[in-house]
Amino acid sequence: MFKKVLIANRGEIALRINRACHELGIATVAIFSDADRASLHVRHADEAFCVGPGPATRSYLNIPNIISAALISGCDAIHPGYGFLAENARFAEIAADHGLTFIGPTPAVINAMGDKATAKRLMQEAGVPTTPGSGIVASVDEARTVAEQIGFPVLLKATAGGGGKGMREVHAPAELPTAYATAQAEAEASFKDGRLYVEKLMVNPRHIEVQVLADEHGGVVHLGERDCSVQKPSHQKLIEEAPAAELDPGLRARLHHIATTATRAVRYTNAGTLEFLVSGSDVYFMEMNTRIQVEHPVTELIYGVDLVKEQIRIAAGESLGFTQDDLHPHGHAIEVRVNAEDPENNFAPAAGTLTTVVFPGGPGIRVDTHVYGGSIVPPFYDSMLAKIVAVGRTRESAILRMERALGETRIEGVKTTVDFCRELLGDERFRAGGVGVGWLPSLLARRAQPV
Amino acid sequence: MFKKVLIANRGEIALRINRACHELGIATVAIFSDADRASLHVRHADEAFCVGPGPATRSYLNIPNIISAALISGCDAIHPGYGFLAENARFAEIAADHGLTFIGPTPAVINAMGDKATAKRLMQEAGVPTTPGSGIVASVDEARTVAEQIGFPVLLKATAGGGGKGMREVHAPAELPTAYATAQAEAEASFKDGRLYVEKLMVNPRHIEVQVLADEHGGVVHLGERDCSVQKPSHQKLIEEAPAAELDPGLRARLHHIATTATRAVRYTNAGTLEFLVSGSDVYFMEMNTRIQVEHPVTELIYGVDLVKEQIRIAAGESLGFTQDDLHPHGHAIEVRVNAEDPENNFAPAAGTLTTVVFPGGPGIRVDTHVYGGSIVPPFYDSMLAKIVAVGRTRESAILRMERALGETRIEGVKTTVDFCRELLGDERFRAGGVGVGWLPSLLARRAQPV
Amino acid sequence: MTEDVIAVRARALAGALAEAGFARLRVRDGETEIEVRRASHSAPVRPSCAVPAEPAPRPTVERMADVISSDVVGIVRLARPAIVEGQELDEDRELAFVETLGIRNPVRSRGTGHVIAVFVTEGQPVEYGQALFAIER
Amino acid sequence: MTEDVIAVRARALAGALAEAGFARLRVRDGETEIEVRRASHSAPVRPSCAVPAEPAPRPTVERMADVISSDVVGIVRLARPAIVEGQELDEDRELAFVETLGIRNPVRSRGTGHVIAVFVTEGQPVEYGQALFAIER
Repeated sequence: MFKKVLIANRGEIALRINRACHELGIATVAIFSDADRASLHVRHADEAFCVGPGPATRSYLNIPNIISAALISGCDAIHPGYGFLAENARFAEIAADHGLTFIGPTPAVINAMGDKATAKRLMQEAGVPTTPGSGIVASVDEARTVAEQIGFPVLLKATAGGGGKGMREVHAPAELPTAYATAQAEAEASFKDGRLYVEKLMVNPRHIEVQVLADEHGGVVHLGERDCSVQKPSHQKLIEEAPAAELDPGLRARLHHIATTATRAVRYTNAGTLEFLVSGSDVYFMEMNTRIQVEHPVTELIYGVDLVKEQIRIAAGESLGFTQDDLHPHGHAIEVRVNAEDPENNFAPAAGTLTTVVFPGGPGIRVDTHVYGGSIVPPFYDSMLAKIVAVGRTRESAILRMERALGETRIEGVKTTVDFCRELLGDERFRAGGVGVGWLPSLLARRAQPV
Repeated sequence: MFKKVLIANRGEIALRINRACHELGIATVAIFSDADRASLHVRHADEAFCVGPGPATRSYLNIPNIISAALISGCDAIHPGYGFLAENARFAEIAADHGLTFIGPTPAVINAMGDKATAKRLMQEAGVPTTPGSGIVASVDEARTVAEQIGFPVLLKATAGGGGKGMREVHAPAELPTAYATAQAEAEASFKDGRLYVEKLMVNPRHIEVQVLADEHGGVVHLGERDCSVQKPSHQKLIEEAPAAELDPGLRARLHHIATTATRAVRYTNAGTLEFLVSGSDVYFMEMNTRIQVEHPVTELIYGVDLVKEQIRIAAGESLGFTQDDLHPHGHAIEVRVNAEDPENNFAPAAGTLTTVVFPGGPGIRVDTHVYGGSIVPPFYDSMLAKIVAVGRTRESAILRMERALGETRIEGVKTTVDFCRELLGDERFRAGGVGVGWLPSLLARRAQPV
Repeated sequence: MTEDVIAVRARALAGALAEAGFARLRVRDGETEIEVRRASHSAPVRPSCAVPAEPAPRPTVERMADVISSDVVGIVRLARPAIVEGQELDEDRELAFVETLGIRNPVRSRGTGHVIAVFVTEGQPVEYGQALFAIER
Repeated sequence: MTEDVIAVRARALAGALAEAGFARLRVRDGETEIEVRRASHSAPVRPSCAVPAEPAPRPTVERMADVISSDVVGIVRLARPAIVEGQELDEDRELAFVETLGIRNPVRSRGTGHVIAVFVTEGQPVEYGQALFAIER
């Protein structure tokens, strides 16, 4: 097992990794930017290095400073968390070159899955159903040909994409040229890679993903699915749950089977997530995330497995301590993302000082956060302040528990998504279960209309 | 089911009950003293009534004001929590006289179990093994006769006692007169009942208790045992866990069997706890607590049952929704009491303003508390600020998790038991499991000796 | 009362003060007396300071009142005829009683004075410490 | 830099200030400059106050210094011969370099001056923003 791990991240996930390390008896090294000097992720680590000023490109994405901090402090491994350098194969390679174990899959797999077109091809080869569409298209004309072939509406997607960036819906041929230009420009700006591909746009599908764990000795298990269909118009997830509600048992079993098959086919190791679009009885592979996900706690709560500890154990060469038969979910879990943003104003991110912070507690509640009363929300990063997770015996009891937990939550100083999410939980359609990704955007659109 | 419940308590347990009610869709009415105006238990309730000034005798023990608040606000039930009026049969009777359901057992059972000598007799009749000793003794001479018969050391105990009050260890005949006088005076002052009985004093036994639930239709289940042997010299519990470590499986099964048998024998209803002293393979009934216990969360975490919700359901006349066969514990849970007291100074209670409050979070951690940054700790009540509970797959993983959780905890403004408990968790003897109630006092005595 | 408790009582009292619209309110609770004084709006906020300060500006109208508050939780039953604002009390008398579980808890004026505020109405539920009347002495 | 960031930088700078034992320290970071001034120990703590105050007492010795801090995370390699406290710099020169993954990141004096503090030793690991030298201009 590792002696000391550098945590190449910030915020709640850095704290989450710190917890897993400490519970495994591993020392930790935090990195931080000038803007995060007072964050809890710095306070709780055994050592901490400032790696740059506020902007992420100069700090949390500063590979030389991060690797240097790991070497100076005598680390033997790096955990990248999610975002930042988590899916950067080059970072994983540089770490390896300096004798540091990267806690995640191999650079080759990261690369293959990170390139959406390659990932799709590999999945097709493994017999995984994928959305009808093209490989990389070289021009608007080529995009039009593909679109007409599979039929409008289509989705233009950046092959290097993620987080909804470099993605455009195209409902008619006339919209193509503008959509192509803006998606390409956005992809170029965000990922320095403007290549696009075309996919069939599903109408209001569900976003369902399957968590997998794979060790270096051929052990592969799934830990069930998560439903992440409650997404903002920007495609960012807001509420997630496990298991998916109102899902046909046959379809559920098929998703699990596809996930483990695909994991084996690409010789995947460590924790990963296969994202699918589900529409009626159709299942289409969307992408594979080669890292821990924000929403991993809902899976942890119903399976009783600590996914971050498993990541570390796998990276240290250990075999999974369990087989598929040992894994049984209990109950239902739901997560709400508490973001510093204004739901009344297109979720515009907010920065400032948190004057009051009271999180919920009691039975069945888990809170993952790096903020506290008096802490500063810098303007540079993701707006997530906390994840509140509720577990109950049934979906209904988990939702009721989450409602009371959000009612207890008090965050003052910046606008947050707390009250908005509490309202969503009370919505009849949400309560029935199984909403699609179009549910929240259309609800917001209806609200925005004058009465 | 009830429409509105008055919560006749304060602090974390009031909040705990508030949570259960809200998750069941029941409105809540809090009561508070002048000193608790800003407590979270007041803020989260749907309505709140000030029932008196700071001292508990004039507020949380003020039966007319509490019942009046329940009637004015249209409540149909009262939950007493623990402490204060929780085991006051008269209060339960007055509530019933005013048409309010008391969430707990019947007044007759509260009375019987509250009188230690009666409880012991009833248990003996039910075939439950009890500590060798007397019924009520009328004088020092009678106490001496009994003591000589069962052999020193003995324990003098107030029949109305609880919380270590009115209790004296007597190691030799010469100590008897003083011990008798002080125990009697203390019992008289604390409970207005100076009657004492004599019991064999076990040397360093374990304190193991069994949680039971019983409905009004004959349904009785146990939810395993808790080990509460880590007690301060004042006999107050400090660290509790479930299940008990290093306990012979046969002995465990016997404890569970005795508990359910006794519960049936006394026609007990609602949640209750049977406390036992365990020494080697000997088991002796100590007392039955006819209420929810402080340490109930360790049971909840390993059984996945919400005990407070079950209390409410039972009081509403529902049948238990499960049988013994449905109940299976998973993993190991441990609770640490965060008290505002100074472990370096005989646990002297501290009052004041909490300048900084940061509680732990993340996987496997539950926090039950009513305090927050800036809140005031009044001098009038129990010094408990919070309960931190950790659950893991094994005892070792739960302890490691608790160690990291206590490391994350930061409470400034008053002295607390956080660091002290963290030290205890690291003790080799504690780590081995199965310490007796004498362990902590003797560890403290060794420390106090000059080197 | 401890200092903490005095602070919370004072805060509660300040609410009644604002409602009643005068300058000073006083409440007695057993051995302790709390007086809350409202700063005039025209007075500048002055931090305590080493240099000698000018005398603090005073509000234009200064009135001094005793607040009679409830000792119990119950329902207010006003005296008949009801005490009204502006009324002069030329002797100590019962202003109302608060009914708690059928028991009559009298509320007395504790001497003579001028009734400047009646905070409650007939049949209103009140909690412990809730302001019932304000009497200028 | 945002105001928040300036605040945290200023706080870090204040640490170096106390260590170096003089009155003012200044740090430049791209377009922004932060100056931290230490109050003299003899000066009484004075809340801001409406009455005109006497002139604020000033520290006996006032010195003004530029702090040269590290731009990278790495190991300090001092110039040879090593720069020492009290040394005069009559030209812009390299004071040290910070080695990061085998790359040499030079640390220059940014002009002439009097070296009043060397905060680091040969081979010491430093983080981003860590004070290396203070130079009086």
